[in-house]
Amino acid sequence: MTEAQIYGICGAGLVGIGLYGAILGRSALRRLLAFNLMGSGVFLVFGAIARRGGIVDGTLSDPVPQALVITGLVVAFAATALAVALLIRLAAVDREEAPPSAEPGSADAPSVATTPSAGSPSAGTSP
Amino acid sequence: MDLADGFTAIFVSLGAFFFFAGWVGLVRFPDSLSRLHALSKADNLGLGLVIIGLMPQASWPFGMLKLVALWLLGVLIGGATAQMLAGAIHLDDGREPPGGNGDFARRTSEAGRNNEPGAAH
Amino acid sequence: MSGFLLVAGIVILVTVLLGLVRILRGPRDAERLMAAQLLGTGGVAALLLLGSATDLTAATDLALVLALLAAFAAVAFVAGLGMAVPDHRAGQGASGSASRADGDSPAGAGG
Amino acid sequence: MPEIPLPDPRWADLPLAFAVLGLALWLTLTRGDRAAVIGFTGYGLLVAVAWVRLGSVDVALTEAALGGGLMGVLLLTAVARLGSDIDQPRPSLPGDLLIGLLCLGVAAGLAAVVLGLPSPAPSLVAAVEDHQAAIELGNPVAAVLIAFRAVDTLLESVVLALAVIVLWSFGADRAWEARPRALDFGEPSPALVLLARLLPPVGLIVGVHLFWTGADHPGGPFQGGAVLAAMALLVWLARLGRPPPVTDGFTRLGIVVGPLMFLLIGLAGVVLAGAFLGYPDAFTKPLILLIEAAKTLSVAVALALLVAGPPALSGALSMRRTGSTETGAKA
Repeated sequence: MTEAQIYGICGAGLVGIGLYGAILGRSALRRLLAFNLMGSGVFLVFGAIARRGGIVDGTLSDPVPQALVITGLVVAFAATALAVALLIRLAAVDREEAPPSAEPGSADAPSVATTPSAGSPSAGTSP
Repeated sequence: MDLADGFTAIFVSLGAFFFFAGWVGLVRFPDSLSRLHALSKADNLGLGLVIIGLMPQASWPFGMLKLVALWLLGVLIGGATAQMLAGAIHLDDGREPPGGNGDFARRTSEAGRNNEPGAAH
Repeated sequence: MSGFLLVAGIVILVTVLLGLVRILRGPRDAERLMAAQLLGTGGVAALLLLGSATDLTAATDLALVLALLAAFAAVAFVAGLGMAVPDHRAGQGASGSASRADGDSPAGAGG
Repeated sequence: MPEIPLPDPRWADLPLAFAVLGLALWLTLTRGDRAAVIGFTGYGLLVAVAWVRLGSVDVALTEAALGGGLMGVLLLTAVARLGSDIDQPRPSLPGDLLIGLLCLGVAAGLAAVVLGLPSPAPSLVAAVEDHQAAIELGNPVAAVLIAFRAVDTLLESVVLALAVIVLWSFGADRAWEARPRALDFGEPSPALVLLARLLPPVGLIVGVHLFWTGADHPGGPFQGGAVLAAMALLVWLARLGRPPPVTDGFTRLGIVVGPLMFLLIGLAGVVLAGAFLGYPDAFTKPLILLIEAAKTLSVAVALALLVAGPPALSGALSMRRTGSTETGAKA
């Protein structure tokens, strides 16, 4: 096996793992991670193709796929940053709109008194 | 045999040994802080010795300059992050009952503590 | 000489790859970060050896970038934990995780 | 010392490939978001080394800077903010196994394609080498990025600017005049402050070096810009400085100067060189350097701002706690 084949198969495996994680991830953030895994798998397959092209002409690697991968990595990062910002915004909106009539946990009822003071430094019970 | 090559062989081997030692420590040591100690050995001695060993092979002046810069970076970053991680471990310890330091145990212990202020009230 | 350097590079690389066991086992996140840190340092050493053995001078530049940026995970990790500190001092016995606050909020509203 | 023969490189490749796959599988299946994100930063470092083995140091530099460095900051701060480090109970679908098998099938199919690629492989190496001398760049990847596929690169730098604009628009309306606060955590550790004082000068040199050396050796505006962005993030995390407010004119100029310079020189090419994005023969190298310098700046500013998040009011820092306080008070 050449290194192009080794990393090409590795990339193929990453696409499979990423696909699985993107469908069945435990949380939105994890699905985002899985999506990135999938992307880097595709890039690795492309890298394997670049390496094969380079060997033919006696260089290390074909520069055209390399350039495309660099462009892709930067765009993938920008997309991830946007997705993360959306997740954080979503979490904030969720908190604001948390239904005030949520099921009161009767066991937790005494904690009502401490909750408003949570922001003030005088909430004394040290851990 | 070249003197420079012998120098390189000795120091690079020593560096590789310290990476190995750091790995053994990271995996085998019983608690977090001693594992951090093992990591610092690999960070400082392992990388440092490899860099010293590679000095005779490097091009003058920029190759050598980069190696020196790398070593300085390694020492600075390794030291600072070890300090930060040790702080994080202490913070972790401060709110965690001894023995239960697994992910699951921590979550359950947090969930347990969640009610504490209320209960004390 | 380059044969020896390559062997040394491979030995170091495989050693730090075995350190991944610590990422898998944890149990603390700080320890997982240590394994990632070891991966960064070992990667730097392996790249230097590889670059020196095959006259790939650009490997030194990559090693510089790796050394410079491998620390950022630790920095962001600890800074993120810092979010927990004010809560902690306020006597909440707090952590960075929202599970606590989320648990608080409906209970508070319920009363 | 007896001369040691060159070892078979597969001794490095196979363990590395297995480690990459194993780490990916683990971080997909493990509990705990923070643990998975830490695994992902390690994964970025490993993939960077894999790219060196694939003979592509340019990509390895980009992957190390983005995947290993900036992505770690972005995701770890996101975990801290989301606080979603709890095990979300997911209903176990009966179709889980089926989905797993289908994903395995996709991977196997792709692997079969990789193994069955035509031989000899198609290659554009010769085409690049033929024209590389005309633009006076020693690094073939840089030549492709800046000249042969310049439209790609131009659009990509526009995408980066657009991404920042979209990110900013996620902020609340009343926060528009404010600064981004995604990196605004509690008191920084003293070690972090020390690091943030000593590292940026080094990072500045490395970043500019990567940009400058990119003409003839691996490196370039993306790699250099990413390192510069990381230094800005370090300063912001240590609270030695703050991200600029989104209404700041210089910041906005910094974001667009790269694409704008690229576009203007490209349009000038219509007149001077007879084609959009063509470079007149006499000024090829200086024009390319001008574009790349502007692009380095824009990439650095855009990447740093992408991690810094949308503008937010200072109250939003502890929105979680104030939120629960308000609901408590209302009750």
